[in-house]
Amino acid sequence: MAENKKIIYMDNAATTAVRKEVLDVMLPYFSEHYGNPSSIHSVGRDAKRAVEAARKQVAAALGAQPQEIYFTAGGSESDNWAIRSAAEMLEKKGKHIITSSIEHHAVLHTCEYLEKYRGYRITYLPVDEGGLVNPQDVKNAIADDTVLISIMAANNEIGTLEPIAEIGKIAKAAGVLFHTDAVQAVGAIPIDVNALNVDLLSLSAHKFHGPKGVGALYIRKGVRMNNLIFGGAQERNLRAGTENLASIVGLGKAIEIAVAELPEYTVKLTKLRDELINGILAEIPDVRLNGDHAHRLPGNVNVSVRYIEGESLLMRLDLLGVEGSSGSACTSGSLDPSHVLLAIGLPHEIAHGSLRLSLGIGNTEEDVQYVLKVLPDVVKDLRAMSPLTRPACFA
Amino acid sequence: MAENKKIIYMDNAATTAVRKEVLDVMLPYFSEHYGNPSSIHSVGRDAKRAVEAARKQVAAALGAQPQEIYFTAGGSESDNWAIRSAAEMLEKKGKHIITSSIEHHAVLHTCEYLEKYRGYRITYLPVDEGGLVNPQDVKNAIADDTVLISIMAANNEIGTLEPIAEIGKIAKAAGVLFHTDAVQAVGAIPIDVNALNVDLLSLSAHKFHGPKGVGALYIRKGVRMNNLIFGGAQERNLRAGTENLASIVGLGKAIEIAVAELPEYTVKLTKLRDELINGILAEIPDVRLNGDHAHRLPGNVNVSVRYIEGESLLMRLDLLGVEGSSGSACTSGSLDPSHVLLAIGLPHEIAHGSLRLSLGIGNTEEDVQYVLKVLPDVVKDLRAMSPLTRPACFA
Amino acid sequence: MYSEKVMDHFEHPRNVGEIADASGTGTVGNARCGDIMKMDIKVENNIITDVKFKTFGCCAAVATSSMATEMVKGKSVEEALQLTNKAVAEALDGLPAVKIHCSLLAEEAIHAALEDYHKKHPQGE
Amino acid sequence: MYSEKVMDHFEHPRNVGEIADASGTGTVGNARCGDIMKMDIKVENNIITDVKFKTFGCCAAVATSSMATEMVKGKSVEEALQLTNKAVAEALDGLPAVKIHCSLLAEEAIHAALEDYHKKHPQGE
Ligand SMILES: Cc1ncc(COP(=O)(O)O)c(C=O)c1O
Ligand SMILES: Cc1ncc(COP(=O)(O)O)c(C=O)c1O
Repeated sequence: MAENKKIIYMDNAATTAVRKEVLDVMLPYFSEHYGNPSSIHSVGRDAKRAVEAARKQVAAALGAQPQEIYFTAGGSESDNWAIRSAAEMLEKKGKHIITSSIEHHAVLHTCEYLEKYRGYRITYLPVDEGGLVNPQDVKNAIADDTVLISIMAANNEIGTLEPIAEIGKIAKAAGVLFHTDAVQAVGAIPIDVNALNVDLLSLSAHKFHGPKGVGALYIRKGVRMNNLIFGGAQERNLRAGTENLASIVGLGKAIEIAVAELPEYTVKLTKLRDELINGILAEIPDVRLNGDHAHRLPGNVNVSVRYIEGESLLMRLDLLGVEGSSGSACTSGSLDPSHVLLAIGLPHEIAHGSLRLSLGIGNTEEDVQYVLKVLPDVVKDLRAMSPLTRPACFA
Repeated sequence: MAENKKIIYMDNAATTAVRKEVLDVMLPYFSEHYGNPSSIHSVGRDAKRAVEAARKQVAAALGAQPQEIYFTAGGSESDNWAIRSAAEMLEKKGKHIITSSIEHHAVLHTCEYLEKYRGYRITYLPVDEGGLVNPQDVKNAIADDTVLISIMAANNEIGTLEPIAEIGKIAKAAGVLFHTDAVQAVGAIPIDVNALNVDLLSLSAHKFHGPKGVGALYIRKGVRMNNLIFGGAQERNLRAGTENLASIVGLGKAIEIAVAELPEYTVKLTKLRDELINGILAEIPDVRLNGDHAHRLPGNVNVSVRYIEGESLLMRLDLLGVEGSSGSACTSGSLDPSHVLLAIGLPHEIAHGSLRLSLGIGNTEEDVQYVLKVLPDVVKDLRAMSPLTRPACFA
Repeated sequence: MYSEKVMDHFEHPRNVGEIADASGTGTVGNARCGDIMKMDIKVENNIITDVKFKTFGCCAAVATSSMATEMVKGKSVEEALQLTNKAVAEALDGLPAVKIHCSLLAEEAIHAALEDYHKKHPQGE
Repeated sequence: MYSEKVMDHFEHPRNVGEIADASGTGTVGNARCGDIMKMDIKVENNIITDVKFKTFGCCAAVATSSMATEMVKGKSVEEALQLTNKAVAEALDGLPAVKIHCSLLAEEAIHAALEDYHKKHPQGE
């Protein structure tokens, strides 16, 4: 169980390994071509060219124009920036924002800040038992003072793909800005900002085999923004700070590869995913699949295993070399389990027993078979230790 | 003049090359130990340990406690966060901030935002002809509603070291929070947050041979802060976003080395700096040194060369393989030259002709000699092309 | 984050199970909060001769349950009542700050089992 | 950021200097804004036979000065008056957006020199 055990990494929704091709293009930008892109001498111009080349790669991946891409320090910053700035620039029009109850905390906590400190009114739309937002609910929620709709493209916990295209159409017809947190979607499903009628889109490199700590915000031409970070004239004066050169280069390469490989990726991961889901449901009693099955990220498996607690489950798997994650309260240090699992209607006690296995390009058929081999025993073991039983627990 | 020319990089105040020892410790954190520090499985715990080790290195370098160090995406974010959040948390006490007229734009533009959008009153203290803030001015500016003093430790353009210890004492006596932008100071002069009575301190790794796009904010224990970036529970709930793992590891190593080498660095760079300054002043007529000579960063040379314009000067040097920077308007895309040079009293026409050569650990005696060899001719050449002459220009 | 002792007790929990003719049983916590601990004790001549637990909860909950059973086994009822969550956490070489609340359950479960024992055996047997 | 043509004219500016017996001289811009351009022209039989410039300014200012002198040399006064900043910028294979204002100075300097020539030579010589 110790030193040389094989690691089966199934936590790709948390973060991914930087791919070799990506690291290779990044390396020269640390110690050789290390210029500040704002410097006008040759060393600086080299760096500037690299940043602009990456901007083109990101734009191409999203069907956007290069000047609509702004580099940030990751998905959280992009979300914060989009929501705070869009809201601030439209304060005179109104102070109402529509979002969903299953957004990432980067969206939810920003909305809560605006609610608490800045007098905004936030509508948190409910979702159905699969985690889907109903576009009609979005439409109904739009009021005269609505300045922004923010609905994620794909949920990070249960993998549900939201009806972004429909919501985009509704937002456009109503003349309301539309932001989507596409941190889990980019590199996993096709994204075209124009087809989707998206005005603002957040992405983060480390979710598709780029480096951590770098992301981007797509800002449709014409959308007025303020800075979240003030200072130098970088990023067309809208996001200050010396550019994260090597990481930006890595982001460009990573998104280029991810989009190129998307068809292959989708087929491979969907197959592994469904094998894993079906295997778990077949082998283990009292397990439910969380998230919509039809509208689902290719790599996402999320199940609730009754009578046992998620952290214990994932730590047992960890001891066997299988790395997953859980919506259990105990993994977050709070007492409540994941807000997403509660929002799809799971009782607390079931939500606590959830397990997410998020597949990535590194996973194989053998990995899936291994998990299907060990998981039932782990569950049996933990259930034997559990004071809960079928009738007792779910009163 | 073309392909294989040697590059003499003297723009270390803009950014520095990542040192080999730093890149070496970063490398494993891209594709091998790539975990998300928030994941509780073994891959995540590995990552977490690396982040906490780096936090200790940063704390040790500043005389701080590890839990007082918060990682950010760089100097600009740290400055923005410190000022906006400190201000927001003390809004009930008052809305007055004291800063100086020679701060970095990350500080100035944040203050201007608070002034314009949030009803703050900002005092921009003047500086003397050397760029020094007078501590007495700080003291006099403190009012009942003063919530923050933000004065930089070292100026990025003219290298002036501000009397931070005195200002810290005054701030402490008055019970006002004290932030210092130490982006240029860390790794270049000794810094101890307790000796200096600093409550908040910004730093950025790429100024001392760490990677770009990562920095830290020191927040003294007990100082109440809000988030600039909301979301996950990273950085003790105060700065969301998956940690920039490899870069944080690099920051830790870079600051550790920089502080260890400080005595050696200081001696070496001060010598090179003074040789360069004295050589320039001796060889070229109508040149002035900008910034205080006695209180000056070891690596900073900043001169104004009359009758010629800075961008031309630095592009000529670039063609000869010497990389510097300028406070000329033309390097920033605005019409006004550097606000720092204007604040120390230079007329526009002289400020336009400024040249900054910022030395670093890579520079040698030969570099300095080379610059002293080529610079006089470049100046002569450009002056021959200039319509300005001694009497005509400075009316 | 967890000490080796915690992981050892998590991986190899001691005294898992139930006691058919328990002298006392305590159940604390609730599934809503993600932690339930049930403890059975067997008391003979005022000495806890056997103890078993079942736990629904995180690593820390499992490990503290396991450690607590080891710590009370062989003790007198009075000694067992002295057991604090702090002592359990210390015996495990510490717990992460966010997990301290789990160690409370172990203390509570033992107290609840002893209380149940006292209720059922008002005269001490 | 700068085209090769711009860098070529910056590194090897054409027609730098002054004309002792210039037919006309124009000086535009000011040092406060970081750009001054002075242009001397020699006109013979309505043809610009010689032109020299001096410039205080950035790369773009130097390159546009140099290019503009090349473009008007040998032209008639009327043709020279047609020279636009756009044509100068195009001849340099473009300029960065923030530098377009520099190319204005070249056009203005030529116009100023020609105006001076006209003032000094009301009858065309
Ligand atoms: C004094 C000072 N403050 C802040 C910054 C901003 O740091 P960064 O570019 O890492 O955001 C810089 C450098 O660019 C600086 O020199
Ligand atoms: C849906 C979603 N939004 C935002 C984020 C935040 O991205 P980052 O960690 O790069 O800041 C994440 C991942 O952490 C995510 O899954």
